[in-house]
Amino acid sequence: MELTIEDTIKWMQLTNDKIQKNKEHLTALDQVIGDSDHGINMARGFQEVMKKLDAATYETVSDVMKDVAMTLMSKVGGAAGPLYGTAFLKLSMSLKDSQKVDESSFAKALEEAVQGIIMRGKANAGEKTMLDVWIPVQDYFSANNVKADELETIAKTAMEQTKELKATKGRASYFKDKSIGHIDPGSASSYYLFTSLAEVIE
Amino acid sequence: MELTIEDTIKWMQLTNDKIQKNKEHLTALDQVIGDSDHGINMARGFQEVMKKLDAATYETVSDVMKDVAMTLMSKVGGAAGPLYGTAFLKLSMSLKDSQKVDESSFAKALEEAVQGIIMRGKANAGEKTMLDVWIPVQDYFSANNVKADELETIAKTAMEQTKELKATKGRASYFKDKSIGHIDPGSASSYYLFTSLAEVIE
Amino acid sequence: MKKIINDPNRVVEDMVNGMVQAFPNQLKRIPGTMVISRQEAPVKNKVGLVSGGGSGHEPAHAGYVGKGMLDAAVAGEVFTSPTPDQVLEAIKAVDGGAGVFLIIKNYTGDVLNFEMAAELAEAEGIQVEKVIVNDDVAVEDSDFTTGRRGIAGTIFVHKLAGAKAEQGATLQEVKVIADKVVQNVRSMGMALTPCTVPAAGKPSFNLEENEMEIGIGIHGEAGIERKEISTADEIAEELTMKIIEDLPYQSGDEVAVMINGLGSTPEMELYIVSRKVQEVLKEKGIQVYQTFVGEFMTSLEMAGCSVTLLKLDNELKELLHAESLAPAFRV
Amino acid sequence: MKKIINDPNRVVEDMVNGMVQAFPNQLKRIPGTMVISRQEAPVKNKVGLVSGGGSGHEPAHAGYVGKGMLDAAVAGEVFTSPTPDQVLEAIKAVDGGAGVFLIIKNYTGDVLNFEMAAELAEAEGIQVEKVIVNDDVAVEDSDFTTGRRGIAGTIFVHKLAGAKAEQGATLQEVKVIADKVVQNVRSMGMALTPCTVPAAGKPSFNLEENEMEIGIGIHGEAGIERKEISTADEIAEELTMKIIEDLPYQSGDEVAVMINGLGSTPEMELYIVSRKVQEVLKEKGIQVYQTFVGEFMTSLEMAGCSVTLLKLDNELKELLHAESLAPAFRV
Ligand SMILES: Nc1ncnc2c1ncn2[C@@H]1O[C@H](COP(=O)(O)OP(=O)(O)O)[C@@H](O)[C@H]1O
Ligand SMILES: Nc1ncnc2c1ncn2[C@@H]1O[C@H](COP(=O)(O)OP(=O)(O)O)[C@@H](O)[C@H]1O
Ligand SMILES: [Mg+2]
Ligand SMILES: [Mg+2]
Ligand SMILES: [Mg+2]
Ligand SMILES: [Mg+2]
Repeated sequence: MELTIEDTIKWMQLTNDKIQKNKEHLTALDQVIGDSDHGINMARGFQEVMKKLDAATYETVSDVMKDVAMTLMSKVGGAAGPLYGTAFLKLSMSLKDSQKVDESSFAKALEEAVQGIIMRGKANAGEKTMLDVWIPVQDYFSANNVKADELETIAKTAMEQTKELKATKGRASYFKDKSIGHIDPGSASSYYLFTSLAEVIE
Repeated sequence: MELTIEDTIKWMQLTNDKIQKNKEHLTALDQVIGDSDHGINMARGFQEVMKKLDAATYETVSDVMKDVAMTLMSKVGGAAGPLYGTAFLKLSMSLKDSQKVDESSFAKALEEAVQGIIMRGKANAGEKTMLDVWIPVQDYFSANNVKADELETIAKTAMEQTKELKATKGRASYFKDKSIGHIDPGSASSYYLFTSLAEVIE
Repeated sequence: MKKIINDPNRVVEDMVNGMVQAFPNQLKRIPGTMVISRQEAPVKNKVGLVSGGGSGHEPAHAGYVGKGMLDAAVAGEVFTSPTPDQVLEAIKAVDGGAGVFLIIKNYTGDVLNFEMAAELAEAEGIQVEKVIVNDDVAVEDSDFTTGRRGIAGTIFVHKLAGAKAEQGATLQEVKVIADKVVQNVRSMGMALTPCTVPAAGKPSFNLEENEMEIGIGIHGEAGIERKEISTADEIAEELTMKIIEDLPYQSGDEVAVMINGLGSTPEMELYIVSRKVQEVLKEKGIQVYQTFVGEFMTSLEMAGCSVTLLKLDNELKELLHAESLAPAFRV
Repeated sequence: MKKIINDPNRVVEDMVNGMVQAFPNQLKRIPGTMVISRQEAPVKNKVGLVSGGGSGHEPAHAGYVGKGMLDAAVAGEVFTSPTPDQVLEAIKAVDGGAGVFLIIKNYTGDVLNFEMAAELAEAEGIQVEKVIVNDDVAVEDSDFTTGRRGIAGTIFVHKLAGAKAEQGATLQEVKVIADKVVQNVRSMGMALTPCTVPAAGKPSFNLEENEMEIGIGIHGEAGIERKEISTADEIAEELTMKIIEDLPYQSGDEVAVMINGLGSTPEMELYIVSRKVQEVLKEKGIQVYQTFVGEFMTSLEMAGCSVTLLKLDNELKELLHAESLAPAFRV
């Protein structure tokens, strides 16, 4: 894979499309084990991301990602906002000044993004958070030649497997055992992010 | 007709029975053009009346009626309380010291009771209030040899005819034209009072 | 019916106890009655202020008992005016020798019961005066009808007449202020949902999922119009305009504004309404002197709100500012 | 969904405008932000107090902005923590040179966003300290979980830390008081009905007609138990006992009590609950120093209530009594 500035913008575009289309689905997931706002939050945030990207011109992939980071940080709110914001900030920092990103740099950047989420949110794998999608995706990037269809499958499976988990971090943790059996909303939005990435690198 | 102390107590007894039995019906009538409390108010009041009468012994019909008046006055509340209270107070005053009441004294007393309700509530015939039962009943007492079945019919017809009226006094008046088509709750409770009287004099 | 209660027939008893126990230094219950009075009642040589009515409108009226407002409040059963003997007890409890002033909302039941109590008190040698509050512009004002209902504007009567009495005014002087407030206060409400009298167990009326009722009374009595829910701005404008049209205003006139929640409307929505009310007043050149937003005169758990405007002059402004220690209205 | 609003996506904007317009002498909006601050902010040499969180909990938090309590409140979207840039604006707006103190309810979102704002502020040379309020005993307290939620007890933190700051205390001294309040305050809530986030349009959860949920969070997060509605007395006893058991009490200990309505519970019912809470405390030999009954930390139009106990010593008592001019908490 390779990620140009246009690819990155396209990635955000596709992510936004999916999030807007599935806004109510994400909110419905958050209704069951949260507070009914994840779709609203993500839709608001990514809409602003697209506004921002549409209005600017970029010289580097990292600048695109920095704007994504800052916009998500200041428009999403809730738990998801600072976590997605941190992730994109780490991507941007790791890829600093690159105009084109190759697979290994991206894998490295993704690792730092995951570390950022962990550092910020103090959760880890298996706690039924977005990390349960981010970590498997990152593992896949570190260990393999990335293929679009495999990436899509891994992200999707990871999201679906959050169903089986019991939440111990975030708002869903208050539901204890009752959180089992439902997909984690943040994992669902993360799936939209990575399936969009798969489409871009296809 | 003739009304002894026992008759009077029996009258209240029968009235109480009917009001307790139809408590929800009276409240339902008041739900449509009022504030959903007439059955509750009357049931509370007449239950207290019976407690009072059961615990006392009486030398005169007027003393029974005075206790009924004072109890209704202090236990019913709302618009109905002072109006029923006033009516019974007037009955009691008009029949002062009688141990046995004949028809013409009762007719006279009833006239004063109606005047009392009018004076207190400032309503008159045709305004869709309890007066629309009290006045026809009183007219019947003034003009006729009272027969139980006729009394019952007159009270019932009067109550039913309040359906056609538009309320211009009391809480139902806020419903203006929408008050038409529904029986006035206070007329319904007054019907229970007079149909019980009919049973007593039968 | 979903309610946090013990027994539908004991709600008023439990509530009255709860209130006096919550504010033991300020409030007391007159034993054997449903009357809540100030702890220090009767206040010698001060006109005593008594209000009350059916329960279910909390904090009205016991929440307004305290220095600077009422001396006592009488709690009837839910939506049912208290009886004359109860009102009489309140009058006796607050009579400090300067007479007692009754603040009555204009409902047949309240008027009848309070008037009978006044007669009984006068028979016992207590001087009594009264005002009948009829601020609800949703109802036609006519001598041939029951007239307008008393709703949230009543709180301003409590406040200003209470402040006047606290200054040591005579019974007549208190009445002059109360009358002046009544002449200058207008309100109108609207509802989205009904409420349920505990002992009745069923909602007092029905509104469709897309319906609201404009001009509704605080016991769910019919309003002006039942129609499709509109925006907060449209609602605020409709209520405010109806009030303004009822009492002539000149540009520059000053008002106190009360945005009152009827029970289950989130404060968020009250502020959204308040925003538009201020805008409408500004357009009309009416100056807002002070705004009150919250639950002042409720209707159990009804969803909805009312808007109240009180036209002010310097005398009323000063009384509005005076100290009040009533639990529900601290100034 | 029946709400008095203009646009589900504009409720916070409209509300924030409505609030500052309602109290123009006391509150102002920091332009371009969702921050409401005191009119006189920043107060020179006073520690600035900032709180906030998702909207939908009104009067929390902007209702507590005023002399003696907060200097600013940040309003997030409904049930959504505000973003770091917004919190940063609040911090900057209230920094009078003595540092800024953040009062954060313990939710992942609030903690993350406020902490990031604190980092940004420190990078700009502003001294920042914070307290994380976690008074909800319905949630297990463990380092391996998100920990307990912050609910109505937060208001006592606003009040007492606010009073301390008003006295001219240093940032550290304010923190000591806030920590002390957090150590001594416990709450628990219950609900009868869900609430609806305006932009979601659907209730956030379901409860059967005969069901209640004990221990529920103020965003509708799961509680301890879902069961058949019991009496007010049983509910009051269950909530109070759970709180008392969590923090050891000795006979004679004094507490402040807060009976908080979640949105659509009539005040009548809150007093019925309060009555029993007082009874339980009396039985346990715990003295009630002061009681607060009303809506302090709501959850849109959820029906239900919470009970909060704050164990007091002389220092906390004095701070509880100190003047407050915040619109929703006047002392
Ligand atoms: N500590 C955490 N670490 C990583 N992700 C988290 C954490 N807490 C919550 N999340 C993610 O955030 C999502 C919830 O986001 P959102 O609903 O927008 O925020 P909130 O819970 O504040 O309402 C969860 O589904 C979960 O994936
Ligand atoms: N002015 C009046 N004169 C005579 N009867 C009246 C008057 N106003 C109301 N009523 C009667 O009182 C009844 C209502 O009683 P109730 O529901 O107990 O009191 P409230 O209207 O105060 O809730 C009405 O149905 C009507 O018959
Ligand atoms: Mg959420
Ligand atoms: Mg009635
Ligand atoms: Mg009534
Ligand atoms: Mg949220």
